Amino acid sequence: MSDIEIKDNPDIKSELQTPPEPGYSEWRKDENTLYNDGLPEEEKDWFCDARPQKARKSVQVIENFLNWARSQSLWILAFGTGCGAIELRPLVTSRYDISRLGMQPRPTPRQANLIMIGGYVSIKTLKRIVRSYEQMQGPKFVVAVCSCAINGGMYWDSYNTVKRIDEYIPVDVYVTGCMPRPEAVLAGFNKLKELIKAGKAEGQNLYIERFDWYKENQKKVIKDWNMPDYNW
Amino acid sequence: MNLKDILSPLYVWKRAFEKPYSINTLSKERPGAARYRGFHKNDLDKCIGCGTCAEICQNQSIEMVPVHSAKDGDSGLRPKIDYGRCCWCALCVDICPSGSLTMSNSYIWVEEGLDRDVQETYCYIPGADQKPWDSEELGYHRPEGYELLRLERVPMPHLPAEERLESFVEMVKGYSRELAIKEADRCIQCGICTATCPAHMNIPAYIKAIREDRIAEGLKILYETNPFPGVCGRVCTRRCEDVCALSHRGEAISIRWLKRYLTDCIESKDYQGILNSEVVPNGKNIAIIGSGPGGLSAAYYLAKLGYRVEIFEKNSAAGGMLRYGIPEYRLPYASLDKDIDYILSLGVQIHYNTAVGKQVRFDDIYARFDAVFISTGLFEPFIIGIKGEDTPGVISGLKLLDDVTNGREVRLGKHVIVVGGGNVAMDAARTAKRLGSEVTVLYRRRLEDMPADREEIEEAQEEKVVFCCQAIPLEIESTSDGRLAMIWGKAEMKIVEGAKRPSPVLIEGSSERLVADTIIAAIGQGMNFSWMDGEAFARIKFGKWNIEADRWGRSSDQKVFIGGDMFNRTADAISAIADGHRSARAIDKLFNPSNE
Amino acid sequence: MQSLYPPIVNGKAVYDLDSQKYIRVWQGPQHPGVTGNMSLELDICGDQVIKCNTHVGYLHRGFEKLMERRRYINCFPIVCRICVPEPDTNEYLFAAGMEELMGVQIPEKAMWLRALNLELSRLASFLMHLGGQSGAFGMGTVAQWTIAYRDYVLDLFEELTGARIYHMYMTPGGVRGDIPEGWIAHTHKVLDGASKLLDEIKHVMLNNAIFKQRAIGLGVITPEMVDHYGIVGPNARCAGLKRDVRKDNPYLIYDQLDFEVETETAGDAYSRTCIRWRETHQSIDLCRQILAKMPPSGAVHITLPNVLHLKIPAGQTYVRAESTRGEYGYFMVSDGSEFPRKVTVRGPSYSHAMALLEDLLVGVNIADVAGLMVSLHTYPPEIER
Amino acid sequence: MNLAYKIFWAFISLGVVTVWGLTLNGIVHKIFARVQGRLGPPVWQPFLDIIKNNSIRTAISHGVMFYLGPVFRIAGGIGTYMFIPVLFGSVYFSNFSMSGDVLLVMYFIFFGQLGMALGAGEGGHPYSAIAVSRGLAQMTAFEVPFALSVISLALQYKTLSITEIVAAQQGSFLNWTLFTNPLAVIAAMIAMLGMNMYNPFSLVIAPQEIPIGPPTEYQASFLGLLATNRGIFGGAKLVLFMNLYFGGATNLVELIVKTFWIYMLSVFVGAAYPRFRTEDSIRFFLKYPTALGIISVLLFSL
Amino acid sequence: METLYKELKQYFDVDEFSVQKASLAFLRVPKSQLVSLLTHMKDIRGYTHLVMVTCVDYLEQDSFLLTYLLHNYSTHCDLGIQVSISRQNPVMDGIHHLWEQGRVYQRELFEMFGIDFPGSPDVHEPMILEGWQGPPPMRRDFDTKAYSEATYSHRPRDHKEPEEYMKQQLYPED
Repeated sequence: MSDIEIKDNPDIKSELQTPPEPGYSEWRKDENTLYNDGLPEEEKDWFCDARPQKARKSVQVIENFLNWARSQSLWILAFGTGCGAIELRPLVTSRYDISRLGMQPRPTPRQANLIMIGGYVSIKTLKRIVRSYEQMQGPKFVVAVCSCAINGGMYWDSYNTVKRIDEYIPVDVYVTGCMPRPEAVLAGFNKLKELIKAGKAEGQNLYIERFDWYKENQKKVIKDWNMPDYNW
Repeated sequence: MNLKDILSPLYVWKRAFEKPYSINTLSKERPGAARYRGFHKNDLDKCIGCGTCAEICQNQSIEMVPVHSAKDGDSGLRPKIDYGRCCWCALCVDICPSGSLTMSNSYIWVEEGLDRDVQETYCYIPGADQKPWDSEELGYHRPEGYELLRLERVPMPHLPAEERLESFVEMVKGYSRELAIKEADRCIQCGICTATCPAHMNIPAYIKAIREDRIAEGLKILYETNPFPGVCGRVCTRRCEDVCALSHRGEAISIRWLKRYLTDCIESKDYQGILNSEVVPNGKNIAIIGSGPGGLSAAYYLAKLGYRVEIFEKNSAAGGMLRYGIPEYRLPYASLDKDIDYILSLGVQIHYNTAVGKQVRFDDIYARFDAVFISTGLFEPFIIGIKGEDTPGVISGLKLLDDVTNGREVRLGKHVIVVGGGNVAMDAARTAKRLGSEVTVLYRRRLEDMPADREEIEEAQEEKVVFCCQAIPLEIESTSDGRLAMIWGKAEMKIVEGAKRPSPVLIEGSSERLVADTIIAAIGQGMNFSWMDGEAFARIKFGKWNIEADRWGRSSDQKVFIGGDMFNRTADAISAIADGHRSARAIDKLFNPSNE
Repeated sequence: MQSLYPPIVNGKAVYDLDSQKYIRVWQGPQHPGVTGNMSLELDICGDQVIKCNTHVGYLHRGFEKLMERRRYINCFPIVCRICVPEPDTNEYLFAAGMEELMGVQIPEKAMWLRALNLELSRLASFLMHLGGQSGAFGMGTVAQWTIAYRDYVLDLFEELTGARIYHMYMTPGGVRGDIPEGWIAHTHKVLDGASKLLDEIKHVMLNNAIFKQRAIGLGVITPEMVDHYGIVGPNARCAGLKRDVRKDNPYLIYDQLDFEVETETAGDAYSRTCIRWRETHQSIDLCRQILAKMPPSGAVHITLPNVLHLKIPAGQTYVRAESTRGEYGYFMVSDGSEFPRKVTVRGPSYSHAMALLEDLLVGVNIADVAGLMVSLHTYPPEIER
Repeated sequence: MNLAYKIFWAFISLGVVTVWGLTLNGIVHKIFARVQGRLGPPVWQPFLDIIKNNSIRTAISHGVMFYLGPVFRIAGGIGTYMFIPVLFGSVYFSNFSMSGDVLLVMYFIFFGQLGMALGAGEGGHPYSAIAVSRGLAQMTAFEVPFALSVISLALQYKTLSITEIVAAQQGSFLNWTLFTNPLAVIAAMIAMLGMNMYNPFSLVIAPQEIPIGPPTEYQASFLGLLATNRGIFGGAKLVLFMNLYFGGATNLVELIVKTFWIYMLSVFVGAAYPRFRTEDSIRFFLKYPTALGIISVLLFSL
Repeated sequence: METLYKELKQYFDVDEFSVQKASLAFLRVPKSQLVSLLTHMKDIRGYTHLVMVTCVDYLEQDSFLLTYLLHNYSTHCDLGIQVSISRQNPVMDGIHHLWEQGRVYQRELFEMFGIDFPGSPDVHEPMILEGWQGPPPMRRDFDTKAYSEATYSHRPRDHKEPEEYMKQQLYPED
């Protein structure tokens, strides 16, 4: 949908390009170690406390080729987080058949590159989304469908759903609709492919750049943080 | 496990040789169904910015944002839709009073999210922001006949035409409680009417009060901006109803009748208790010339602010045009008196039969009082300006109404011609009809151009008043049997460059003749400047046709304020009331500059 | 197999979960084998489930709270979100409850259209279920067919109501609009195709040796369990009980339709699949009957008093309808104001997925967990709402 | 031919078979898709997946054994392949076949699985552990009829060398084991269904029950290795079956046609049935195919 | 239904009987008699199906009104048995021994309203909410909008009421 123009907001861009100042919160010991505050003392050893590192890119030519390959083989994490999941089923089955695009649902986050946020995200689900997202191997992409993921949707006044998912994980592509028709979701996937090919879908590194900000937001709403700060 | 069960599943292979279910959506998306609820479209010209869509949206996904500047009947706001909230329920389309909001059947809108904040993404003003689906024909429109609002007015009980011709009894019966609540229930509380009302009455608030059966509170709301609710509930020109959001597809709320219902519900003796107008005198004296709606309204608000008010009225009763210009079947004197009595009960002093310039000099008043509010109204009828107009038997509409009010005997004869098409002409015609005459109305333009209320014209037609339009009076002559003959010519409507509406041009040579006993000229009224002399007036600047004044009614002399028909051009009661109120505040500001 | 028979304390088996003999695995919420976004906490011994806790609440949005602060008309768009795959029952029940409390009667044609809508949504939901059931046992082929075919039913909805999933068609006071031109012919075509598909499914799924081997005897519901667990709908009917709200407490125009309540006696996953397969046929038949008997013209809605400040007289009521999973109910309390005092939604999955599933799963092979869970036909969003 | 030359050609043929194995995977996906009423992914999708998997930037390892799992697996695949003569009579495509190589091949089939099991167990995910135990149990079960079938062949042809077995089947298609020893072929083909992990024997990797099975924790290049192995191992298995039961191939076209149809058997069954539970499939393998295998062994030993 | 009420009246302190429609009636019972009435209805009267248990918060009267809706499959009638309990000390006897799904309802009621059911299995386990720290959310004194606005970020909203806007534009001084 290139014919839809959205005004560039210079303020926001500059804010995104400069990573937020690392204001060390109480849950971080120093720059390179995570405190894993939510875990009981005896479990802390079980989990990695190293900060995630930005992934390196290869030479541009190779990277372009790899990006093309990535865009041709997107594996979706089969995690129906909300209403939107109902349109994922027609998509992966015969009628819309996104396997034609090289996409397929994958039951384990380890092997998936793409997580589809299907609309509203309750706090309980957000916790699982964060875990799943962090377990996915980069480059990883997030497609948020339904209006609820953009600005709370019809649950704008609900006590149990987050309103803007981009404060908790970086979102590459949004598709609005309630429910978006499968074609709209498909258009979202196609857009994502374009972005990947253009090398713009670097949500993985953005997440690491703004790790503190994301963690702060996540911990603000997930009140019982009983998992490590980064779920390797 | 029998053999059949083992072989039967191999039936799946049949499908391999059939047409696949898959559709080719990869290259081109499938259009949504004809009724598909896709992205919104808005016809900006039809939209009036009433905000009902925002009101019914449970997601707060619609916000009203300025697109134009506000004007009468159009707030200038337009809905901006946040697709981060919208749930495509289309209630906004269903309820849209003007029918401007629709949906296209487009449904694809994809945005990238990483390098931009989604703050503004997915927000747009349908119609104002160009979108690919603006020209989409298909999509959800409100199904025919499906309404979330009641578009038909609750009918007002009327006296039948035959019955009302027999007397001057008020013809409109008024709403009962059930009917009033039902009618008030139709209101969508948009508040467009408030801006249009010259007095800016808080119409949605008092309609809400009626709906919730809080009569006393409703009355309080009325008196905040209008001390003549009983009168306005009957004879207001109700421009609010012209702009009512519901009037775009249906019938406007009967705002006037609802106002009347409120005042009818409460007896005058209860007014004091409900309105609880404690007056703390502040020692300043204000003179008001003329006790019409403008004067009395100013008097009311000034009195409430603690001023001592004296009114100089040339007639023997207060009310001005309300009393002398509106026939009783429209505005019973009892109702008028109810409002006036309450105003006077606040301690307003009124000098009847005291014409300024005759019984009392303006200079004296000017010297004695701290401020003067002039609202004498327009009581000089215009003349038609044709030959024979001074023949006896040609009277003005105002005189007829005045005579009837004062109980003087009026003889009109069998046949009456009324010249003019305004409200006074209608009043005169219908009064004449009630006095037993056959009435013909001559009007220069077409019926639809008549400045009189539509309702009045219809009622006059019901009462069998004959309308003769596009008729230009040429001459009046006496006939041999002592009657009058009106010679008039046919007019055709020509559009003149620069004019707002087509003007009538006489068709050369056409000439018709109509014989009547009385001819009533009701083509408008003008001001009478004859009493304005003296030193005080010498200091006041006059404009082309009036005393020069700003919108607060302040003349060039800071002590002198004007209002009412002589100040505004609309010449109706509600404008006069608004002037009175506005000037009262201006006067108050003069003495208490800090009271803002 | 000593470990399978642990000591029993207070009538409950006590497992020493720290004894390294057991593994605790979670199925869900991110797992293709659970129906929607919920999870099962399974303690397994070898391949056998010895304890199951269902965890719900991943989809909790607090509908009942949100409805307390929304006007009646504004509740109407959100109720359908309570159950994603079959939203129409919610729409109907909310509208019906409102109409009952207000004491208004909707036009006859609207009743037929509502019934038609309900049956079509049952059809769509059953198709999805049948696919899910075969998919849960690993046979993706049928799942692909039925979910693709369900899409054709959704196309019908789109043409009739303007949306695929959340139709928002049954407004309080009737339905939104009449049938568009050409829709009935299209519907007949889709229904015919669905019958044909069902016959194919019978060949490849119900007559499938391995499907039978796995489904027969899995998760048996006995007639005694039905009331004890509050089991309704096909899950109760598979135990031989003739319970169908459409027959027992007929609503809309169901008393004018000709159908029989389908029952089975075995009570296992296979009989539940059969019953649903037959009920899908029944839905197709009912749709055809409705199309044949429906009055061709007439009003489809009434105009309510201004919906922006609609008040409903104080009162309370319970309305129910038969969804694909059984009795669906709305308990509505009005205090005479513009907002509902309380709306409680009784989703059939509530008792099925919580109390019943937890007990049925004990002793089941872990490979059958998905199949058993799907065979109960639960939709998580209506549990936690 | 000297050894270096032999190794060179062995790797050329390894490449050919890998490409063919992966293409066959793509074709099979396409065919499955048609049965399911859809168009399916492109035929070259498996290659793209492998490139994608190898281009993943981060890869979580759970220790040395975890890392070695896919290595063992691919070693098993290559090992299997290296001892199977690909084209009968071809100098170049004969790999390192030698006498008794059937046993070596069967050993390698097992080897990869075991290595994988070790690695997957190291992953620490309970699903991996459960799936490993299931996978090994099922593998053991299908190895029984397969072994019996091979024994039957050995008895029939009095040799343990694949090349000789193929040679014995040359001449007319009626010389194929399929016609000379049908019982053993049926037993082996059923075992192959299990080996290929298509329905109804796919419980080990079933997403509905245990997501993805042993490779639950494997990602990135580990998964890429495993996927590559799917091509190598799959190809090797098909070539082995072709050699043992369907008369081998004398040229690449024949190889492609025969392996394709052998593979189609799995597809034909796989599209139509749900999965067996592990214990059911074990029971199944130990029942009908084992009986057939025993009968065929008995037939030829007596 | 009236006859049923009259008969029940002989054994239980039931009152506030109201018939909503032919197949649905509600009645009120004191807290202490609830479980025995439910047992009676289930075992003797054939009201074997527990449709649902729910609670209405009457903040003004400082009470919770619990409704146990029972269904009789032979007469196809529903009876809503309602019991009013104090809001200050919301404790109620459990019915999990009568109906298995009762424990789920009780868990939900504890979580959403804070009504305790001593002895009900897992009643204090979080069921739907996880890590919830506020008051039980379905209580009427919990304001979900305020909570949502305080906890989550929303897009700023710039809504103008037409009436206000027109006033500003057209007659700001008035």
